[in-house]
Amino acid sequence: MTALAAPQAVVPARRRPFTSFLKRDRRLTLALSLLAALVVLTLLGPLFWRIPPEAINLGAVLQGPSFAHPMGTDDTGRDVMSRFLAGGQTSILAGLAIALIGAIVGCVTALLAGSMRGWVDTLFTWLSNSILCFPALLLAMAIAMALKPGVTAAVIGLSLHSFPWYMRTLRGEVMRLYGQDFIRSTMAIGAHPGRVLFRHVLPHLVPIMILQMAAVFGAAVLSLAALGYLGLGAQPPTAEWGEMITEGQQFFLTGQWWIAGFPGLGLLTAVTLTTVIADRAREVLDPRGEFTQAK
Amino acid sequence: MTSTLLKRLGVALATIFGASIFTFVLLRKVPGDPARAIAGDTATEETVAALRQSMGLDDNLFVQYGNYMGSLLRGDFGFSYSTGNSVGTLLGQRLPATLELGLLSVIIAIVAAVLAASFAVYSRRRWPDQAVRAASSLAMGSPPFWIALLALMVFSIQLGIFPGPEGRLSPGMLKPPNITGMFTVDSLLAGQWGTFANAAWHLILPAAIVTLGPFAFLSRLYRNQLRGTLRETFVAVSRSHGLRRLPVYNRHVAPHGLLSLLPAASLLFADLLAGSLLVEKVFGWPGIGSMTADAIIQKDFAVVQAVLLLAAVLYVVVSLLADLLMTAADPRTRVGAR
Amino acid sequence: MQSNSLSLPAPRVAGDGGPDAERHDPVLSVRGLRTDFVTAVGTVHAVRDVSFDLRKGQRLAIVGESGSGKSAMAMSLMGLVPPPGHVAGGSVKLNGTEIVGLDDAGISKVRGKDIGLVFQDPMAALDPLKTIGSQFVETIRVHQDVSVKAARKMAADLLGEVGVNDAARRLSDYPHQYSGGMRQRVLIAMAIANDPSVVVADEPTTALDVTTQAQVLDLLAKICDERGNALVLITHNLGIVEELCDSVNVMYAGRFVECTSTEALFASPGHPYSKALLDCVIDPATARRGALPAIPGSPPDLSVDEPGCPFAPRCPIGRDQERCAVERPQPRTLSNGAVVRCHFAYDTQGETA
Amino acid sequence: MNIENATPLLRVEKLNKSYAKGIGNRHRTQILRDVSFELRRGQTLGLVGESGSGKSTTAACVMGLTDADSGLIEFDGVNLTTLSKPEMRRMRRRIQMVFQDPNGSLDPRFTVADLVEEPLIVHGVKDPAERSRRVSEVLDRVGISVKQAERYPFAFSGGQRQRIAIARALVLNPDLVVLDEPVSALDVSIQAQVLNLLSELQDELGLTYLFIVHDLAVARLMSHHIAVMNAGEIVEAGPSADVFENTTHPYTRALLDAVPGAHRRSAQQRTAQQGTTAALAAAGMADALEGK
Amino acid sequence: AVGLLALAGCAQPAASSRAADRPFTVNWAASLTNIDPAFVCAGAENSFASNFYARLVKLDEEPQADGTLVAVNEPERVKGDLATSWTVSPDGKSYTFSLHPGAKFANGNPLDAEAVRYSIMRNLTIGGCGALGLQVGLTDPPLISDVVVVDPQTVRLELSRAYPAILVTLAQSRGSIYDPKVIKEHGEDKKGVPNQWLASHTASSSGPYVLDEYVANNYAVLTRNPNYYGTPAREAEVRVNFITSIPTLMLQARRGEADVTLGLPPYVVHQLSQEDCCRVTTAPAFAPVTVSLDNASGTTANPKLREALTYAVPYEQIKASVAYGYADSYYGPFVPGIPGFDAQRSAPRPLDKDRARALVKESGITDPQIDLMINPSSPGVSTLATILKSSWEDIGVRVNIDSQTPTAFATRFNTGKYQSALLFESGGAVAAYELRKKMTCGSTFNNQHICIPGTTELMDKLNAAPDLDSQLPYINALVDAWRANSPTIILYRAQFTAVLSDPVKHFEYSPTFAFNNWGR
Ligand SMILES: Nc1ncnc2c1ncn2[C@@H]1O[C@H](COP(=O)(O)OP(=O)(O)OP(=O)(O)O)[C@@H](O)[C@H]1O
Ligand SMILES: Nc1ncnc2c1ncn2[C@@H]1O[C@H](COP(=O)(O)OP(=O)(O)OP(=O)(O)O)[C@@H](O)[C@H]1O
Ligand SMILES: [Mg+2]
Ligand SMILES: [Mg+2]
Repeated sequence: MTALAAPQAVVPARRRPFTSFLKRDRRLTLALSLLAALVVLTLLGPLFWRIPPEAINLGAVLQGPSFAHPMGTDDTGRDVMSRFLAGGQTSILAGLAIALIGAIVGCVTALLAGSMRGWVDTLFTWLSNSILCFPALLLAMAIAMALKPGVTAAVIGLSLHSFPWYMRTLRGEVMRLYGQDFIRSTMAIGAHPGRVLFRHVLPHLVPIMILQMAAVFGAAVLSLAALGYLGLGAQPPTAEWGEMITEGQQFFLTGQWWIAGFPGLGLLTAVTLTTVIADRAREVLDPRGEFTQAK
Repeated sequence: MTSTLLKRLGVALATIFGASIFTFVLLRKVPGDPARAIAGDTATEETVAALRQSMGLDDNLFVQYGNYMGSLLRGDFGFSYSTGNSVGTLLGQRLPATLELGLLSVIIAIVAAVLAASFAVYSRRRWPDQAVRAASSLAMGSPPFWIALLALMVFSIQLGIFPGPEGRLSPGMLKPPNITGMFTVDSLLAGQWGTFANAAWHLILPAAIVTLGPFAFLSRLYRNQLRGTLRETFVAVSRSHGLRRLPVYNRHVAPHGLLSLLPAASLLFADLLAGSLLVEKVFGWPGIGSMTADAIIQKDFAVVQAVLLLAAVLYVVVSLLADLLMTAADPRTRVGAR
Repeated sequence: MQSNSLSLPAPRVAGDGGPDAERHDPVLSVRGLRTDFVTAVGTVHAVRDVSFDLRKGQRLAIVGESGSGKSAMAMSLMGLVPPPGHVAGGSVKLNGTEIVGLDDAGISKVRGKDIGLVFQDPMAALDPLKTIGSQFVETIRVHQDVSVKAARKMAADLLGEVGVNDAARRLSDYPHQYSGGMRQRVLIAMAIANDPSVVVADEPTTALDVTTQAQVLDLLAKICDERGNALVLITHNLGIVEELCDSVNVMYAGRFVECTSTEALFASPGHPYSKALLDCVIDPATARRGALPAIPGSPPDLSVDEPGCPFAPRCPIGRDQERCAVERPQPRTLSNGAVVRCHFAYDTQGETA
Repeated sequence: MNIENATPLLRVEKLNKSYAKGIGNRHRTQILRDVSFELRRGQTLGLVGESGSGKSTTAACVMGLTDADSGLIEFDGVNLTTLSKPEMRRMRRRIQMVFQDPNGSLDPRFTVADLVEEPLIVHGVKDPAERSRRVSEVLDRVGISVKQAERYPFAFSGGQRQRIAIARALVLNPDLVVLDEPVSALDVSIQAQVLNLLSELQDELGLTYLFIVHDLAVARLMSHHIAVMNAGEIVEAGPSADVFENTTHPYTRALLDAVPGAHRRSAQQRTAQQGTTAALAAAGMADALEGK
Repeated sequence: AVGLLALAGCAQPAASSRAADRPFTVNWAASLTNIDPAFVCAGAENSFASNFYARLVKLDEEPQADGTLVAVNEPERVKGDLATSWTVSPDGKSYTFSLHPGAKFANGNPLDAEAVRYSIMRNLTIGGCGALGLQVGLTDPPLISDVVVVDPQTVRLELSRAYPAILVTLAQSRGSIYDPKVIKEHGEDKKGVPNQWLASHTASSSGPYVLDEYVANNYAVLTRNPNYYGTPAREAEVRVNFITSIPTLMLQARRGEADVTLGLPPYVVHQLSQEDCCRVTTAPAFAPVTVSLDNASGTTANPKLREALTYAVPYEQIKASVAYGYADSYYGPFVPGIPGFDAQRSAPRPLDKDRARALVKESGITDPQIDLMINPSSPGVSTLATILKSSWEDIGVRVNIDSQTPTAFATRFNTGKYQSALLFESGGAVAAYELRKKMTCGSTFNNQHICIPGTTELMDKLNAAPDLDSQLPYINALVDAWRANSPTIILYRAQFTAVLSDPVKHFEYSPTFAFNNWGR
C-alpha cells in the first residue's frame, strides 16, 4: 500500500549477502540444493558410475531396476542410469548454452537499442518482433530441419528465439535506467557514454538477466527434450532425456517403465526446481514484493 | 486514438513482413533439393529439372519471394509432397481438430487459473497459495509428452477409463456432419449424443494435458497480478469506506486482474497452432501440430512454411486485437487521456 | 484562486455539557496502541504505546519526521494496517466501541461510518476502471440503505459541496479525467459521505501542487467544521498545523513525545524535539542564510527498542546525559498543560525541569 | 564583491524546448518558451514555479542533458549550444548538478567513495593518491567520514545522501552548480543541514548556484535573484527582496498566498476552548500511564 | 468437466461393444506421400494404391500352414485379372491381352483397351518410379516399346526383347489401369511434373475398392467398388488408419480395435503373440535388413575390410533380441523366396571375430573408421546401430553414427553420398532385376557403386536371357562374384508380420496388400 512509507530504517553498513538470505528462506535453499545436487550428479556422476552409456549387453536387456542397474537396462541392455546421467549432462549443458547465448546476444542488442535509440532501436525491435511471433518450438523445429537435426541445431534454434525475449525486457530496462537520476547524474559529471553504459547501466541489468536466464533455462531444457522426443533434437546414440523418452515410450506400455520413466522424472525435477527458484528470486528482487507471506 | 491504431497496425504489418522473409529464407536454405524430394528417388535428372523449373526454384530469390507472397495472397499455400495434398486442403482437414483441442484447453486453463489464483489470493491462509504455486510450478516443469505417456499408461491401460491414443473418435464411430469441423460441437448441433459423448471422452485426456502449460503460466500471472492489485491504494480506500473483503475483491481487485489477463490469455490463443503439438503427437490427434511434426521430419517445406507463417500471423493479429481490446476496456486509454 | 482562503471558523463547542462532559465522552479513545511490521530484516515497531482521546469537533494534528509512525498509527485506527504489519496491542474505542480485534464484518460496519480516512496520494486512491459515480454510490450504499438513484443524487450533492462544478455530470467520468486536486476533493467527499464522527487525513495535500494544497486544506477544515466531525490531521507542515488545528501531538520514533495545544506548542514547545522541529521552519523574516537551526543526526531504527530516550543522541540537552541514555522518560504534565515524555523538558518558564 | 558589475557567468537567452507527440512528430508540446535569465558569478538564482512549469527542463538544457530547440546558453563566454558532445563533456567539469531525489541520483551499486571519485576519473585525474586525497577532502567538507565512505548509498539517510551528491558535484571544483530541488525530498528537520552546507560552500568557494526550488521560504532565503516560472515562461524576475515584497505578477502572488502559515493568527484569536481540548488530547497519554 | 466424465463413463462400454459392427479396420504404421501409381516408389504406397486399380494380370497364391495365403512371384504362374487371357508371340516380344468384356470404372466410364494403353504409357513416360519398376529396370532401351489398342477389348504390349518377368511387374501397382478422362479433368500432365491432384486422389477406380475418404497420414476409408468386374471385395468397407505411433498401434491391437495391424516392430509383435488378444501371422517377405557400403571410396572400398565387417555381426543375437525371431539369415544379393534363389549358394555368414580381426589386419588400413548413416525414426534402427557400433568397435573399427532425417537419409542414400547406411530394404520379386539394379557398373541405381571386374559380360548375358532357366547360370555366377566381394552386410531378412484380431478369417500376404481378400 502506498500510503505507508517503505522501510526507511537505518540499514546495516554492507549489502546483505545472499547467504544470509538463504538461511532465512528454507524452501529456496532446499530447491537450490536439490537442483545443485542434480546438476552435480549429472556432471560428475559419470566419473563414479563407470558403465559407459553406449555399452550394450544383449544378455541383459530390459531388466528392471536392480543393484547392478539402479535404473534398469534398455532393449539393448544399456544401463539406463549411465544414460540418464549422460542425458542429463546434454540437457543441462545445452540448456545453459541456450540461456547464455540468448542472454549475451539479447544484452548486447538491448544495450545498443536502448542507448542509441533511433533506427538501431527500430531495427532490433523489428527483428525481435519478427522472431518472437513464431512459437519457440516450431521455430526450433524449422531450424533443425534447415540445419542438420542435432543438439547444435536445437541450441541455435532455441537461442534464436530466446534472445529477443531477453532483449525486450532488457531494452525496456535500459531505457528506464537512462531516465533515472543516477544515470543522468553520471552524464552530468561529463562521463563518456561508454562508461555510463558499461559501468552504470550494465550492472543493473545483471540481476534481471540472471532471473531471465533461469526462466529461459527451464524452458530450453523442456524444448530441447521436446525436440529430442520428435526426433529433431539430440540424435541417437547421443543420450538426451527427450530422446530417451522416445526410445523408451513403447516399453512404457509393456511395463518397462524405467526406460522412459527416469529421464522424464529428471526433466520434471530439473525444470520444476528451476521454476521454483526463479519465482522465489523474482519475489525477493521485486521491490514491491515482501519477503514474508501474509495477507 | 486513430494515430495509435494506425501505428500499431503498421508495426503488425512490419512484423508479419519480417516473419515472412524469415520463413522464406530459412526454408529456401534447407539443404536438399525440394524438386528431387517431390519427384521421388528414382526419377531421372530431366524429370527433376523440369520440376525445378515448374516450381520456380531456378529464379532468383527476390523473384521467388515475390511469387511466394503472390500465391500466398491468392490463398495458395503450396503443395505438400509428403502427403500429396495441397497445403490448403491439409490445413482445412487438420485445423478443426487442433482448434477443438486447443480452444478447450485454453478455456479450461483460463477458468482453472482464475479460480485457483483467486482462491489462493483471497484465502487468508497460506496453504491454498502454496498449493496453487506448487501446482503451477509442477505444471510448468512437466514435459507434456512424458506426462501424456504417463496418463495413457495410467488412465488408458491400467484403469481403462479413457480411450487409447486413437485420435478424435473410437474407430467405427460415425463422424458427425461437418459444420465447424469440431466433433463435439458438430455432434451436439446434429443431436448425435453418442458421438458427442465419444468425442468428448476422447478430448478429455489430451485437453487436460495441453492445459498444464497455459494453466501454469496464467495462474502465476493472475496470482501476482491480484496480489499487486491488493496492495494498491484504492483497495485500501474502498476498505476504509467500509466495504467488506469479498465485494472489494469482486468489484475492484478482480477486474484489474482480468484486464491484465487479457493479453496473456490472447497469447495462448496465438499459440494454439503449436501449443498442442507434442500432445497431439502422443495421442494420435490428427491436428496441425502432429502434421507439422511429420512434415518437418519429411522436410516438407511447403507445409512447414505455411504453418510457421500462419502461426506468426495468428500471433500478430491476436496480439493486435488484444491490444485494441485492452485499449477499449481500459477507461484510461479509452476516454481521451489528459 | 481566492486569496485569503484559509480563514478559519472557530471550532464548534459541544452543545450540551461543559468541558467535563466532553472530557469523559471522547468520540475516539486510543490506549496503548502498538503496531508492528514483521519483516525478514526484523520486526519494526512502528507505533509504540500510543494513547490519546479525541472529542467531537476537535481538530488534532499529528506531526513528526518521516518514518515516525504517523501513517501506521492512522491505519491502525482504521484496522487497515497493510500486510506485514498488524496491531500488536492496545485499544481503539470509537464512540465507545472497541474496534481492535473485530472481525471483518464488525470492522467494516465501523469504517466509513464512524471513522473515515483521507489518503495521501489522490492519484492512486481511486479505482481507475470505475467511474467516480459508481465508486461513490458504492461507498454510500455500504452503510445507507438507499437506492442507487438516491445514492447518486447524494453523491452529486456531496461533490457539489466539495466544489466540483457540474457534479451530476462529472459523476460518470473516470478518475483519470479528474485533476489531482479534484480527486482529493472526491476522496474527502467520499470519506465524509456516511458522516463519520472522526475523519483522519494522512498528509492529504503533500501530493498536490502548492497552489492547490491550500484550497484542499481549507475545504477539509470547512467540511469538518460544518458537520461537526472530529479531525485528525497528519502533516509535516507546521504552517498547516498552526492554521488548522486546535491541538498537536508530536510523534517521534513511534511514540507521542508531546501532546499540547497548538497555541502552547508555538508559544513554548516543551519537548526538545518539538522545539527543534519548530526551529526548522524557515521564517524568512528571521532566518539567516547559512545558520539555519538543524537537528543533527538521523532518526533511530524502529526495529530495535533500546532503553532510554530515543531522541537522546540528537538532543541538545540529552545528548550527554546519562539518564537519557538509560531511562525511558515517562509522560508528565508541564505547567502549560502539555504532556511530554522528557526528563528535561522546557517548562513554561523556559527552564529545563 | 561588487555584484552589479560582475559579468554574468551564465546567460540564457530565448531558450525554447518542445517534445514531440504522436506519429511523425506532428504535434509538439512546448515546454519552454523564450526563457531568458542571467546569473552572475558567486550568486544564486532561485528558479521557482509550480510542478510541471519547466524548471527541471531548464536545468537539463543548461547541463546539456537535453538539446534545446533554439536559444542561447552562454557559460563564461562560451556558447554551450554549439559545443560538440566531447567538448560539452569536458565543459561539465565546470558545471555540475545536484538532483532532487538523493535516493535516485546515486548509483546503488557504487560505494560512496567510488561515487565521489568517479568525476575525477572521468576528467582524467590519473594519480590515485591525488584522487583519494581530493575525495576525502570533499567528503570531510560535507561531513561524511572517510570510513563511512566505504558503504553503499542505501546505508545513509536522505540528508546524508544529499550531502554525498553535493560532494560528488563539488569534487571537481566547478564554477556553476545547478541544484534541482535539492531539499524538497527531505524532511524539514534535515533540510536545514543541507541548506546550511550549501550556503557555507558558496561563501567559502565562491560557487554560483542555479537553485531550483518550490518552497518560497527557501527560495527567498537562499537566492540573490528570483525568477518565477509558469507554464514554461519566466513571468517575473528580479532581486529576491523585490519579488517577494513588491510582487506585481498575479501568479507570484498566488504562489505566495498558498504558503500555509502566511496568515498567522495571533495568540489572542485563539479561544480558551482550545486549551482545554489540547489538555484532553494529552490526557489520553497521561491516562495510559496511570494504568488505565 | 465432471459432466464430460460422466458421459465418458457411459460412452465407454458402448464403444467397445460396437467393435464388431465397425468397419474392417487396418492399422498401418506407414505414412504415404503419394498414391499416384505412376509415381509411387515405396512399398506401402504401392500396396495401398493397388487396391483401387485393376491390372491386366495378378499373382497366384499358395496357402501357408496357418491358412493365410501368400503370393507366388513366378511369371509362369501369373493369372488373368482384367485380362481374361493372353497370348505371347513366338519371339516372346509381343503380348496380346483380351480384356474382361463390359468392364467399367467406378464412375461408369468404360474400362477398355484405350484406358490400358493410356495408363501404361503414362506410367512409362511420366518420369517417376513407375517407369523403372514396370520395366524391371530395363529402361535403356525401354523394355516396353509400345502399347497398341487392337480393339476396345484387345490390347497389345510390344517389348523390345523377350522378357517373361514383365508379367510379374504388370501384376503390381505400376501396372494399374486408371481412367484417362478423370486424369484429363484434373490437368493433363506435363512430362516429369507430377499431377498434384492424383497424389491424394484416385482416377476413378477400376479395382475392388473405391477411395471414399482420404486424409493423408491419418486415415482412409475404402468402400466396395460397385462396378468392379471381378469378385467383390470381402468387406464392404475398410478403414485404414495410418498410425506411426507404436504405442497406439499396440494398444489398439491389444484391445481388438484394429482387425489388422501392419508394421509393428518385432518386439511388440512378440509381446502381442504372447497375449491372447490377437493372432500373429508371418510370411516370408522381400525385406532384407542391410548395411549398404560405398564400394568405391573410403575405407569401405577395401573388400577385406568389408568382409571383416560381415564376420563381425552378432547375427544370432540380433535375430533374437532385435527381430525377436521374425527373421532368417542368408548372404547374397537377393532374398530367399525369389525364383532363382539358391540356399546353399547364399548361405549366411557366421559370426567369427577372430577372422574379422585378421581380415582387418589384412586390409592394411590402420585405425579403420566408418560413418554409419541411419534414419533413427524407423523403429529398431538405433538399437541395431548401437549393436553394430559396439561389435565393430570390438574388432577395431571405429564407428561414427550419423543420424539423418528420413528425407535426407533417402536422398543421400539414393544418390550414393554415404559411406555406409543401415537400411530396411524392400526388395523386388525378380532376381535379375535385383542383380541389375545392384551390380551394373556405373548405373545410377547402383548407389553402392558396386563394380566387380568381370561382371559386365555376365550382366549383358543375363539381360539378354529371356527366362529364368536361361538366366540361372549367370545369376549364380553373379551371386558368387557378389559374395566374394562382400559389397553389403546383410543383417537378416525380416519376416512380414501382421497382427490379426480374432474375428479375421481371411488374410493374404502379397508384396502389394490386397485388402479385398481380407475379411472377417
Ligand atoms: N510495509 C512495511 N514493511 C516494513 N516496515 C514498514 C512498512 N510500512 C511502514 N514501515 C515502517 O514503519 C515505520 C512507520 O512508517 P509510517 O509510514 O507510519 O511513517 P510516517 O510517519 O507516516 O512517515 P511519512 O511521513 O514518510 O509518511 C517506518 O519506520 C517504516 O519503516
Ligand atoms: N521527456 C519528456 N517528454 C515529454 N514531456 C516531458 C519530458 N520531460 C518533461 N516533460 C514535460 O515537460 C513539462 C515540464 O517538466 P519539468 O520536469 O521541467 O517541470 P518542473 O518544473 O521541474 O516540475 P517539478 O516541480 O514537478 O519537478 C512537464 O509538463 C512534463 O510533463
Ligand atoms: Mg506517512
Ligand atoms: Mg523538476
